[in-house]
Amino acid sequence: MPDTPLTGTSLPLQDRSPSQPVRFRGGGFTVKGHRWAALLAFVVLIAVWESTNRFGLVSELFLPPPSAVASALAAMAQDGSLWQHLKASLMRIGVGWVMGTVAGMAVGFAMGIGSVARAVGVPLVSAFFPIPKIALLPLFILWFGIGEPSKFATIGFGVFFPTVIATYSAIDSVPRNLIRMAQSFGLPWASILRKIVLPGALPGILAGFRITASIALILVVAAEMIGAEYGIGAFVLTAGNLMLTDQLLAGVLVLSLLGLTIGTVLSILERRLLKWR
Amino acid sequence: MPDTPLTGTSLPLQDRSPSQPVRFRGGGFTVKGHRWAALLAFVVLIAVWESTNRFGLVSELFLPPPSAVASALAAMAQDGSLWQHLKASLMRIGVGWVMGTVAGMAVGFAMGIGSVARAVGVPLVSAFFPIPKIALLPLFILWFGIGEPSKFATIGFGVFFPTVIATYSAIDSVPRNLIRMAQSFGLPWASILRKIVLPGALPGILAGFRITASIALILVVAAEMIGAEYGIGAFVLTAGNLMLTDQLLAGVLVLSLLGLTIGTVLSILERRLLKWR
Amino acid sequence: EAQGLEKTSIGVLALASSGPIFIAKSKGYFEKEGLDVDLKMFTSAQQVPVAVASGDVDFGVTGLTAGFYNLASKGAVTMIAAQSRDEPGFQLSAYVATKAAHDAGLTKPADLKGKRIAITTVGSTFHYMVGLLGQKHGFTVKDVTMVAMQDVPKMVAAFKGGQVDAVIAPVTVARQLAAEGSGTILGWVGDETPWQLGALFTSPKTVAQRRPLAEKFVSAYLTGLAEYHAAFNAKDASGAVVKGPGYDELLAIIAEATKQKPEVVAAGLPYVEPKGKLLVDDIVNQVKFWQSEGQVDKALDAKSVMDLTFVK
Amino acid sequence: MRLIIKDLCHRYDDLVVLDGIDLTVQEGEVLAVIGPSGCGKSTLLGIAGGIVAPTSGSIAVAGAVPDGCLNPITFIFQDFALLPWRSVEDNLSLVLEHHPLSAAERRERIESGLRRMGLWDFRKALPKQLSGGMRQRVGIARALAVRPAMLLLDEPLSALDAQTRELLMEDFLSLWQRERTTALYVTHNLDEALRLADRVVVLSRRPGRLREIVTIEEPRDQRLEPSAQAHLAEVRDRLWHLIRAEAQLADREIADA
Amino acid sequence: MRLIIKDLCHRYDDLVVLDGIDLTVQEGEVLAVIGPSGCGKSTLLGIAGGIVAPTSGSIAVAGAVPDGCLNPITFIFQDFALLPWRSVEDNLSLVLEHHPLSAAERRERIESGLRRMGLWDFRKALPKQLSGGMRQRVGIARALAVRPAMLLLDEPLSALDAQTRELLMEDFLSLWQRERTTALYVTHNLDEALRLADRVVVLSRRPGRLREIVTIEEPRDQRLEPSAQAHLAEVRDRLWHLIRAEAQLADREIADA
Ligand SMILES: Nc1ncnc2c1ncn2[C@@H]1O[C@H](COP(=O)(O)OP(=O)(O)OP(=O)(O)O)[C@@H](O)[C@H]1O
Ligand SMILES: Nc1ncnc2c1ncn2[C@@H]1O[C@H](COP(=O)(O)OP(=O)(O)OP(=O)(O)O)[C@@H](O)[C@H]1O
Ligand SMILES: [Mg+2]
Ligand SMILES: [Mg+2]
Repeated sequence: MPDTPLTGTSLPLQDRSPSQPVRFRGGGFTVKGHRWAALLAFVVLIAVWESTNRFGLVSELFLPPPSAVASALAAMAQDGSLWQHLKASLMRIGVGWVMGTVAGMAVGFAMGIGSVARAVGVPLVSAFFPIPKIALLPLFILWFGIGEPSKFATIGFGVFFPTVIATYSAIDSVPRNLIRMAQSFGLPWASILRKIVLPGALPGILAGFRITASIALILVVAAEMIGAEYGIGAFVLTAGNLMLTDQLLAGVLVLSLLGLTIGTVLSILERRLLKWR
Repeated sequence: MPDTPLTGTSLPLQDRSPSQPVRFRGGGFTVKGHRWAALLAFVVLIAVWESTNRFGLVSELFLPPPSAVASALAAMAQDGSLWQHLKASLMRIGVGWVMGTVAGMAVGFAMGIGSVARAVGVPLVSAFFPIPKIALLPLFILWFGIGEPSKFATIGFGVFFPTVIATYSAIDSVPRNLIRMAQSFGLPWASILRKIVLPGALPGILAGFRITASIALILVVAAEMIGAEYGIGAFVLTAGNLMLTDQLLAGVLVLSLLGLTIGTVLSILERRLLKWR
Repeated sequence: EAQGLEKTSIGVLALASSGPIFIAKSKGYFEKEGLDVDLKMFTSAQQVPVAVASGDVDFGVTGLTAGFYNLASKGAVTMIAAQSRDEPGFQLSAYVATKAAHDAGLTKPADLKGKRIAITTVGSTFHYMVGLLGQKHGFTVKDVTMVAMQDVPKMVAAFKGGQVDAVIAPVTVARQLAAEGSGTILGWVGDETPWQLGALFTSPKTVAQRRPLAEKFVSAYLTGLAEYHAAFNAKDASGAVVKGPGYDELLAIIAEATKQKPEVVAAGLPYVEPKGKLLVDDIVNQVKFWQSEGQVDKALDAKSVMDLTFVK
Repeated sequence: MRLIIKDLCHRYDDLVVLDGIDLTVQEGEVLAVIGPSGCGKSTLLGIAGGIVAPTSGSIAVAGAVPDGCLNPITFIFQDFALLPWRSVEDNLSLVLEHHPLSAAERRERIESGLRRMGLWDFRKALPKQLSGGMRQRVGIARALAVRPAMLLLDEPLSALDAQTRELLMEDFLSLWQRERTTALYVTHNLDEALRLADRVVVLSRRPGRLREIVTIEEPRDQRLEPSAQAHLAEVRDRLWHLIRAEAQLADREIADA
Repeated sequence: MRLIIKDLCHRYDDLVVLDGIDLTVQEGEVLAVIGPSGCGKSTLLGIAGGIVAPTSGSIAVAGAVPDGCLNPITFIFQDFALLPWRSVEDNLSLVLEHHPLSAAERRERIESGLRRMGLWDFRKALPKQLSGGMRQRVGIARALAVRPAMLLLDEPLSALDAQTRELLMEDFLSLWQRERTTALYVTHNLDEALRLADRVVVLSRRPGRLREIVTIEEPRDQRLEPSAQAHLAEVRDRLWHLIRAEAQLADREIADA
């Protein structure tokens, strides 16, 4: 048997055959790209979905076909209500997120640097973090009324705690050797903070942004349960109340696209700011 | 000037003074533990909160004092309704979480190993992930009815996508050198999967559990918006509807404690399973 | 115990308006028809037709919302008998103005034009009541600002916080607001704009495939309805509502079913038409209204949401 | 066992890494491969071990394998490649479990491997509890547990500190004194090659080509004697001159440019 | 500049790391410190640089500093400690920015530092775009930019591959030939110490105590000549015997036990 490969166990290796090729045993366990698979998957998904409706397998009410969702979306775009809703929601997400993020980063920085702030903050944050913000809506109405402030508060509170955690963990992950280096060259405390700690914590803080952005998106729906006339969340809630499932899915589609857009923007930001990685 | 420290710049170093001590310039930027600060913080927080009420600075409706919250909780514990609510919610969280996790890990493993599954899965997951599950409640009711199944579905769907992402990222992070090592010793494919990939992905998967557990906790409130008689979420929603803010906060406290408990259990699990780290 | 009985279920709200169902169940009228009826309690009118559409329950009885008509337009539900109505002399829902708005000149329902009014949700019965008021006094819902608060307690919170000028509130809430002095009752919807508030409905599939069941169900329902009407809707010569036969017994049944005190129940017993006949013209008006609001498909034929063959 | 490499070329996509390598590792010989960073040394070893499929050329083995050999061609890795979640003995067990061995025989192989490397007392320890040198000793014990016919060593000492490296070199010397396992030993370190190898192969910068093969005549166990130093210093000088310029260029290369 | 260490002791909590160190680094001298892992070499250097506060004992300097010296005692680190988000020139700029220098003077210092290490063409590159050797050259250029009176080097070569280490040793040799900056050089590597140092200090295992101080007589630039080899091999042998047993013990220590 001149062609038997060698790296097995039960081979007649003692037979002194002059030479046997080394058997290949590597490969696999790497993920290669499939450029068109994703597109194909979407096309197939949408085609199947559409046809289940066309052939009457599923009622329109239970799962409106993509064509119905698309036309609901087109109608929204045409009469301008889409932009009105989007504008209202983006404003709430924007203001709420910025408020929660600024406050969260301030507290997170304090906890990242100060021992006392850390000791006090960690247990408080871990106690408040797991509270579903939706449960607090009635209190937010009491505290902030039914106007925009309570909506900002809902989103802001939701964003605040994860930002705190992301910020102080990010500061913890700044390599201590860089700080020692700066000290050994006599850099003053404020310079170390500005030139070493802040940029070193940036990757972790940006990763936190990714999480808080998706939290803000989730909470805008909850926030718009409170007397909102416009807003994608309000639109989706109304569609749900009215059992207009095609509009509901159109609204959900907008939310999904909004999420993807925010994710993409953050990716671009990360690539820009963290190109040193 | 015999005592001037040395490591500055503007020092009269040329003066040949026989010997100057080296100035200390390290320290700081480490976080030391403060054993009692946390406890103290809680005590102060509760005392301040209680006294604002006692001195009539804030109305009981707006922010019930801790004593009122405690007595509301005690009342719940006494009449047994606390356990009823907890049982109902824990069952929903448990079943929904397990369903979402099992399905998510299966899909995540497929995506972690298979190139095609990855190419198809990633865009689908990123499209579905940012959709707030609360917006889909009306559809879940249509699809799964108003009983427990729609509640399991709400939690399960919420848990599914993050689990998928955590699982395939965890598999990506299994060091390739270990897989190469196993191949070089002729381990069969299934053994590599079981003995290298699975344990190597465990830390990432457990970290994912931490996220999905808190998502499940948040979604139980949303799920119990669908006609639930018992459950902590239902209790909180009812209290909110009736503007019984002391009961509301008692429910929120239970949710917070539940979150802390789940977090602690996961920490113990991590320490057990990942003591090799 | 209920051997040989045909099982069926109905979704109801724990409100006095579901009284005829509670009576029929409690007094065994369903069993007499050979039915074992399971009552499923819901917390919002919104969910009941959805539960019928999803097959969770066979029948439903609640107020009519835009969501109901959307389900009807997809062929998921159809009305088969009337439930309660807003009717002159029966105080179900009130127009309540805040103290500040009242002081500023909001004194009668017609003045609500141009004001901020809290409602539960878009497409709710409160939304239609605002529309009806406008139809009567020559304005449209565009002339008022409706603030959707999801549920009645949050409506009240917005009202007390002075963030709206008025609410349309259920009787108990309205009375309480008035008693506290935080609001003034401007009038009652029943007096101002009578309309068909609620209906008994099922899915067209049940009608088509289990018609005998539906007929037996309606028959028992109508028995309860008639008893309810006799006990609670009787009027004396002057037009005032008086206690009819079996008043106390039936009130106790409803109080038990709704888990409320009898006094509270007694304060908000709505009017029902004893034969279960729907106000067809009002249903048509509702559909037209929702269509004009853009909340129900324009193609829906108002007549198609009712099946008038069960109630003669 | 001999290893015969014939006209070997390898590309990663468009990057030519190895070009026309012809090389035979003789039975019982320790062949060191040195060359500048990125010249394809690890790739060559991967191909020899059947882990990387060459673009063209052939790689074959010939000759006897030891009794009870389970994995004729066996790697020892620079980064040790231990499973961090398995104890020392279970890391050895890993490479035996999929072979039809009796439990007793498996235990016996693990024990003898660990004892030989002085690790028996540490058999229950996790890798994180060991120093770098100990970890590499586990890597060596694991390789010995399968009774290899040929060892492929990819810079086995370069992750270690200099003193530990010195100690492990002594271990390798005694290993090759006891059983003359054929070995292909990749390193950056001239001193290592001069201490351990029978022949030293010098590769050029990428694409790696054979530049020179230097035979070291001194017996391995006499190379630390002062008497051998002058000659070895000359060989070292010659090798360093061969690779100095290339190492300099390799070091100046910007990774991303 | 001289560095005078007197009766130095250091503890981390209950762990005694350094015990009774008395040592003077003479003006212009390169003093190598060798010792087994964990014996407190890095701690000693940290104390000398004012980064670690000693438990007891004194540490002082005396003597002249060069013109324009901004940071008399300056570190060169094993892990280079470059800011990954700053380009090469900005990494040098970092250590000058907080000093009252004119922009032109700062530029001049950066340029001369980079040119001296052959890095001028790479001034815009980010650390990740450089090889390990290049990164350590940036570390050296940064140290030189502040015109130090004394260099503290903590295993500056041990993160590099052997060939790059060889090249950087040549850089250090030419540095010390040009300007005789006093240096305290911590290493594991006997060969490095024998190539670069004027004296070699041997520390015992933890708690680190002075075991021996060996003076190397050969001039630095003649140590590679074959004629010097036999003598250096003897010194090497002596040093290795001093630390072999301790290195072995240090290597066998279980980190967590
Ligand atoms: N899987 C791969 N895909 C693409 N390029 C690779 C791959 N592996 C290695 N290379 C490239 O091939 C070249 C040779 O790599 P190899 O690891 O064989 O070099 P080496 O001689 O071992 O280098 P070093 O001395 O740094 O270990 C390098 O330029 C490397 O970047
Ligand atoms: N900040 C610290 N806190 C507590 N213990 C420390 C700290 N830094 C170092 N040690 C311990 O002190 C001892 C000496 O550490 P040091 O880093 O000075 O040794 P070293 O001689 O540089 O070792 P190596 O050769 O491994 O670099 C070690 O046992 C180490 O674990
Ligand atoms: Mg390599
Ligand atoms: Mg050290």
